[in-house]
Amino acid sequence: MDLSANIAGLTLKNPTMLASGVLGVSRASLKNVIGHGAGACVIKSISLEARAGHNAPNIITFEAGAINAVGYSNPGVDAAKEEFSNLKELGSPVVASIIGKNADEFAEMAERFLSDEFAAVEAVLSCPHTPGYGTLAGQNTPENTEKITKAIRKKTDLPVFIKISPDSNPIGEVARAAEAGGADAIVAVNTMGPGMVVDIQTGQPILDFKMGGVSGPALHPIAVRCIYDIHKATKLPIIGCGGVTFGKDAIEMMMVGASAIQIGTGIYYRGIDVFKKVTDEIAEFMQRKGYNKLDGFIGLTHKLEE
Amino acid sequence: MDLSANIAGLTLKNPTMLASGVLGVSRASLKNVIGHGAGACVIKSISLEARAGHNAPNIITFEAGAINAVGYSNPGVDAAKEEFSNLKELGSPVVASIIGKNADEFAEMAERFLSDEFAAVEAVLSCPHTPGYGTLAGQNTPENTEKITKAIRKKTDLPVFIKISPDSNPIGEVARAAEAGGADAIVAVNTMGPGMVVDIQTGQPILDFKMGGVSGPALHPIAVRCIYDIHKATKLPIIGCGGVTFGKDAIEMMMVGASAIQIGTGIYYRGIDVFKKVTDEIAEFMQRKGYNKLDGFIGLTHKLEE
Amino acid sequence: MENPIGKIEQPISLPIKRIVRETEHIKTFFFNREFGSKPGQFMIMWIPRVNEKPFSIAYDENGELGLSIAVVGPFTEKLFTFKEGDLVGLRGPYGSWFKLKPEYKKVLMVGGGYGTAPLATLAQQAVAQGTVVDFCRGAHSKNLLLFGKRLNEIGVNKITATHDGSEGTQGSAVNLANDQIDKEQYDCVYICGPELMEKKIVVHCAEKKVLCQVSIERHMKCGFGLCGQCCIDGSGERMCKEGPVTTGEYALKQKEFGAYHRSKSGLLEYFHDDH
Amino acid sequence: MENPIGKIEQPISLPIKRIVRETEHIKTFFFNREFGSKPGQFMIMWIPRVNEKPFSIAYDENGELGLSIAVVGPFTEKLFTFKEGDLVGLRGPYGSWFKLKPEYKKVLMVGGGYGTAPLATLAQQAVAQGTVVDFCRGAHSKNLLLFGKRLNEIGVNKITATHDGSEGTQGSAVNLANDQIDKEQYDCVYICGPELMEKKIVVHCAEKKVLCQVSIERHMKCGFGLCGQCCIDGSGERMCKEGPVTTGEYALKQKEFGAYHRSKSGLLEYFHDDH
Ligand SMILES: Cc1cc2nc3c(=O)[nH]c(=O)nc-3n(C[C@H](O)[C@H](O)[C@H](O)COP(=O)(O)OP(=O)(O)OC[C@H]3O[C@@H](n4cnc5c(N)ncnc54)[C@H](O)[C@@H]3O)c2cc1C
Ligand SMILES: Cc1cc2nc3c(=O)[nH]c(=O)nc-3n(C[C@H](O)[C@H](O)[C@H](O)COP(=O)(O)OP(=O)(O)OC[C@H]3O[C@@H](n4cnc5c(N)ncnc54)[C@H](O)[C@@H]3O)c2cc1C
Ligand SMILES: Cc1cc2nc3c(=O)[nH]c(=O)nc-3n(C[C@H](O)[C@H](O)[C@H](O)COP(=O)(O)O)c2cc1C
Ligand SMILES: Cc1cc2nc3c(=O)[nH]c(=O)nc-3n(C[C@H](O)[C@H](O)[C@H](O)COP(=O)(O)O)c2cc1C
Ligand code: FES
Ligand code: FES
Repeated sequence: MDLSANIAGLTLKNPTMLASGVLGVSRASLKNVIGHGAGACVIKSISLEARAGHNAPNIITFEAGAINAVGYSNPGVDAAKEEFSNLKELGSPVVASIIGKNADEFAEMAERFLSDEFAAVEAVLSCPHTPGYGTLAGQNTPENTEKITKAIRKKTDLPVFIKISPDSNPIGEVARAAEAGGADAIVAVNTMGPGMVVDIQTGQPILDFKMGGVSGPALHPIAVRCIYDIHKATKLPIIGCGGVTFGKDAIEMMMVGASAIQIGTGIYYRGIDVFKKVTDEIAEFMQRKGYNKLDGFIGLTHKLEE
Repeated sequence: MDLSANIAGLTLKNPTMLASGVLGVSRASLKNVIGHGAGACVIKSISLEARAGHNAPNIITFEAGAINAVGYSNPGVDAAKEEFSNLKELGSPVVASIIGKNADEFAEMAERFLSDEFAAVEAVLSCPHTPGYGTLAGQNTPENTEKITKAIRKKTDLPVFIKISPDSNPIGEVARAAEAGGADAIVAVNTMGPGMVVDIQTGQPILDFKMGGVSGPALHPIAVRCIYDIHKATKLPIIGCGGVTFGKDAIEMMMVGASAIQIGTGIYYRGIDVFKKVTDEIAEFMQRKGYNKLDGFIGLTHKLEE
Repeated sequence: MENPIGKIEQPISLPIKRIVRETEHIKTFFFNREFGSKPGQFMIMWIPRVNEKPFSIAYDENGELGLSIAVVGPFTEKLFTFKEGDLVGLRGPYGSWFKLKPEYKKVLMVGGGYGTAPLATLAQQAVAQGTVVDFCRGAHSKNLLLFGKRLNEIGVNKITATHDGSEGTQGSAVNLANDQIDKEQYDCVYICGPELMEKKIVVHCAEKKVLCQVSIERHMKCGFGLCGQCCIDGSGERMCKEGPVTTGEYALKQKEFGAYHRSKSGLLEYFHDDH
Repeated sequence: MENPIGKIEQPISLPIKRIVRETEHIKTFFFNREFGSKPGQFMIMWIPRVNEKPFSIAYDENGELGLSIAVVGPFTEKLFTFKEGDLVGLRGPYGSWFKLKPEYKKVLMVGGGYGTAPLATLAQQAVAQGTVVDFCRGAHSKNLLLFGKRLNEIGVNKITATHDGSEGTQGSAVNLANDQIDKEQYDCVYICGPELMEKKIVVHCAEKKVLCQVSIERHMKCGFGLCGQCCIDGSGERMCKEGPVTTGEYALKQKEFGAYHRSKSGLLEYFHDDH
């Protein structure tokens, strides 16, 4: 059985990827995640300057998922460039993740940070809880999406992935704007919301930033619908992200059009070997259904409509 | 201990209300819900003509909540007017819920349907899964919100509640538009998304409409943040709605500014007496903390910021 | 606090294992799975891009679920084109069930059409605990009678009425059942069939002060107790949760029992006596 | 498939029950609740609108949790203004713990600063199972030594070093501990304190082929195993999950152990020998 996934020229030994911002803060942590079965890794998002991020609590979990407001803590482009070296030795492709306050910053990030250490670059236009970035800076509109994508496209030959917000509306237009800007794939989706949890003993919002992006099971059906809509709107390959905990969640995303999937919060629920577990569950499903490769069911939901 | 809630002139014996579209299809079902402790009820939304709604599956539940695409099935204004009579006998206030394709239809609904049987009217501008209505018809923009609110305001003396979408962005502006249009309260929020769940055995989306609005625990932290934002933006009273399952969920909403709360999906998790259970849990909390009335903690989160 | 969150109810796609034609209009569909249901409960069956509909459980034993289904409209017509191996979605069991007490010596069951199915399982349990079961069935003619062989195997006393006299007494099941109630001493009467038939027997039981239980079918959109479409005028209770099986006493207090039900949109539809 | 979803981790707001001043810079905060932790595990404490920080568990018995906390910066300064009855949020326990085997005859524990706290609980368990415990503490002077009374009650052999000689041997705990390791036969050495101290003892144990366990503190933002801030160069493993307590053998394989750690932003900060 062939479990390999293809996205925009990348070949992954299996379709599970580490989502940005979860664990991937250092080369060593990527190696550890790859050792637990990840077909590829996205590093934690990097900005020009070092950022301490929001104070803690940065993450809480609730009945239906997790809420985080890490606030893009990262050591800045220069330290990160040192940190993320010799990545080819790690055994699975590593994707850079970059953020910027505007198209120029994204371009500068691409220029200063990217090298062929990385298999691709993911540009994040969609964080719902960091002032100056993502949806709080309006980066999720079709216009800004196209503009930022173009700016990055000019500065790199790596495949460019645009990571979009589930709160983009209509999401198909945002995906088409990325396509128009020269993107090679869409990552759908970032966290949604933001959401807020209040400690009723004190009346205080628990996250220090008060609100944060919602991930995990709560996000999953919305991510599936986003992928479904994006697949209708563009021909770009899609990397699904949002609430993948079990193999079935990954399979759903592939059926509505994803070529590969990312996992973040799933690590909380199933451990760091969630990559291996999800891959095994996909393999079991394929065995039972008689599929030899992922293409057998990628996009199936759309084919059934024809 | 005084558990009574006040919103826009209505007095409720407790702050729990039945959310629209759940159970409230007939006078008898309202009576049953009130018998299980609801401080008030909102009827299922009514349109001019009878609507059969979408085919089933209309509702599914998933790890983190429920997803529905009922499609506003209702018997139409004339049959509904007959159905919902002698409501004053029911022991708790009953709120009408109306939908329309545009401001004129909302006005016509208000004119033909409303009477002093009802304690208030809730106008729904926010369904994410019924073509021609709600967010699919753009009713959740500030402009349309103000226009529709004004149209209804002209036709009725009842308090007007505007029910808005968690996907409104920025939600404070939508609330302010409702205020400008003459609304007496905001109901925050309707379902989010839409979301989609696919049956991996067949590749088919389970809901017949394929996608539907997400409610329950998944929605709760987003609803809390929406209430928090609306409270900052307007002085209108707020009725919280979205994922109230336990007393703590209701208390959170009140701390960020809600004067009362609605429950829909909570009935699935805790039974039809969820109204009594949640009220009891609020009372327990007040006892422990020494609050005599809801006002002791309504808006507390904002007060702590001063 | 208990933590009820996390419950997931979605149809499970299962292949049809076996199809048995029972009568001209009724087939029983079997699946390779047991659901641990009680007689009178129902499943909800999904055919993707068609609809999702409730059906009483006819068999739930030996690793198999069986649903006896009459073809009446778009959903059931589609289902009747399905072959063994085709997938349908199933969720359940839902609702209340027929209650049988160990001390019952003799009971009457009255089944009309596919209503015979859940009663057959109930009869099986009754016979197993030593209760004598008179089982009354009615149909237009012999070839439309359901579960003859199954009921023989269970060991009930079959009492049959056909309109054309091709088997048993000529006439209606209602008259036959009510005669039985007059003649015999029943600890309980169980009724499942067309609502007007049910009502006449329930009324008769009430007059004769005989306990009875009845299944009340209402339009169901969810089975979760949320949509409210199955709420009955009177108590306002949900026939997918507090029903479908109720006591006769309860049924008679419901103003719409035997009078009308609600359509998909909620409009009232009155029952017509076409017997 | 197991269903792990639905796990909720949020701080629980609890009033401070009692505050005990241990030394000039260290107070122990007690709460009316037991958490069922193991020695070496930690809690995360939340002060609303200030921050959330990890602290080892000093006491978790008789219905009480106790955390011994040194004042070093904004969070701990704020906490030191708190009185009995003030609310703080707590979640945990998190992380790995010190492992004690029933067959251990004699062990050495080496605590520096608040690192003495988790080892005291471990010592209690060791003594209870009949293991002899030599407990080595070091500080600048007598009045900065932690848990003298507690350790006496537990019944360990206290071995003390102070830089000014005001109690025990004059000098550092490192030298004292390493001398003990040379002199005595220990089944295991447990070390918890400043990382450079830890490293020197772990290296000595390795040279002498004595088993040891050590607690490695890294910047922690979540304790859930998600943020990655606590991942250590070498294995890349998470010190909030696979750590903080590891074997000495493991620690020595981690390139950053005793060399550097990562700040809140992820920038490297090197340890400086200021002893
Ligand atoms: C608790 C319960 C148990 C049932 N058990 C059986 C059974 O064992 N065997 C069987 O053949 N049928 C059973 N039914 C009826 C079955 O649900 C309908 O025959 C079926 O839904 C018809 O669908 P259709 O599209 O083929 O026909 P349609 O043309 O859609 O409907 C025909 C008639 O079926 C009824 N019906 C339609 N949709 C529903 C619905 N969603 N819920 C309830 N009734 C509906 C209405 O009375 C309608 O007039 C049961 C119904 C209920 C509520
Ligand atoms: C597993 C573990 C157990 C600990 N046990 C104890 C204990 O029992 N008693 C005690 O007094 N302290 C303990 N600490 C250290 C404690 O977390 C810090 O002293 C505290 O976070 C300081 O916060 P501050 O705002 O007062 O000072 P800051 O000025 O913010 O920090 C002072 C120093 O504390 C450390 N620190 C700060 N934030 C963190 C963080 N989020 N995670 C880890 N280290 C941090 C850094 O080395 C920093 O230089 C432990 C740390 C870890 C990781
Ligand atoms: C703790 C945490 C930190 C995150 N940080 C980032 C980030 O730096 N950059 C980014 O693009 N996404 C970030 N995300 C979003 C995830 O990459 C992912 O899009 C989201 O969590 C949904 O996937 P999941 O449900 O599998 O977690 C973060 C998520 C979490 C939970
Ligand atoms: C089955 C179902 C039907 C609904 N129908 C309506 C409706 O007709 N009108 C409306 O305003 N909201 C409708 N809603 C939305 C609810 O009123 C409520 O806003 C939402 O479910 C969030 O609350 P909850 O999490 O407590 O369910 C419906 C929700 C559900 C689950
Ligand atoms: S079928 Fe929906 S409440 Fe009964
Ligand atoms: S503290 Fe976040 S992963 Fe360890």
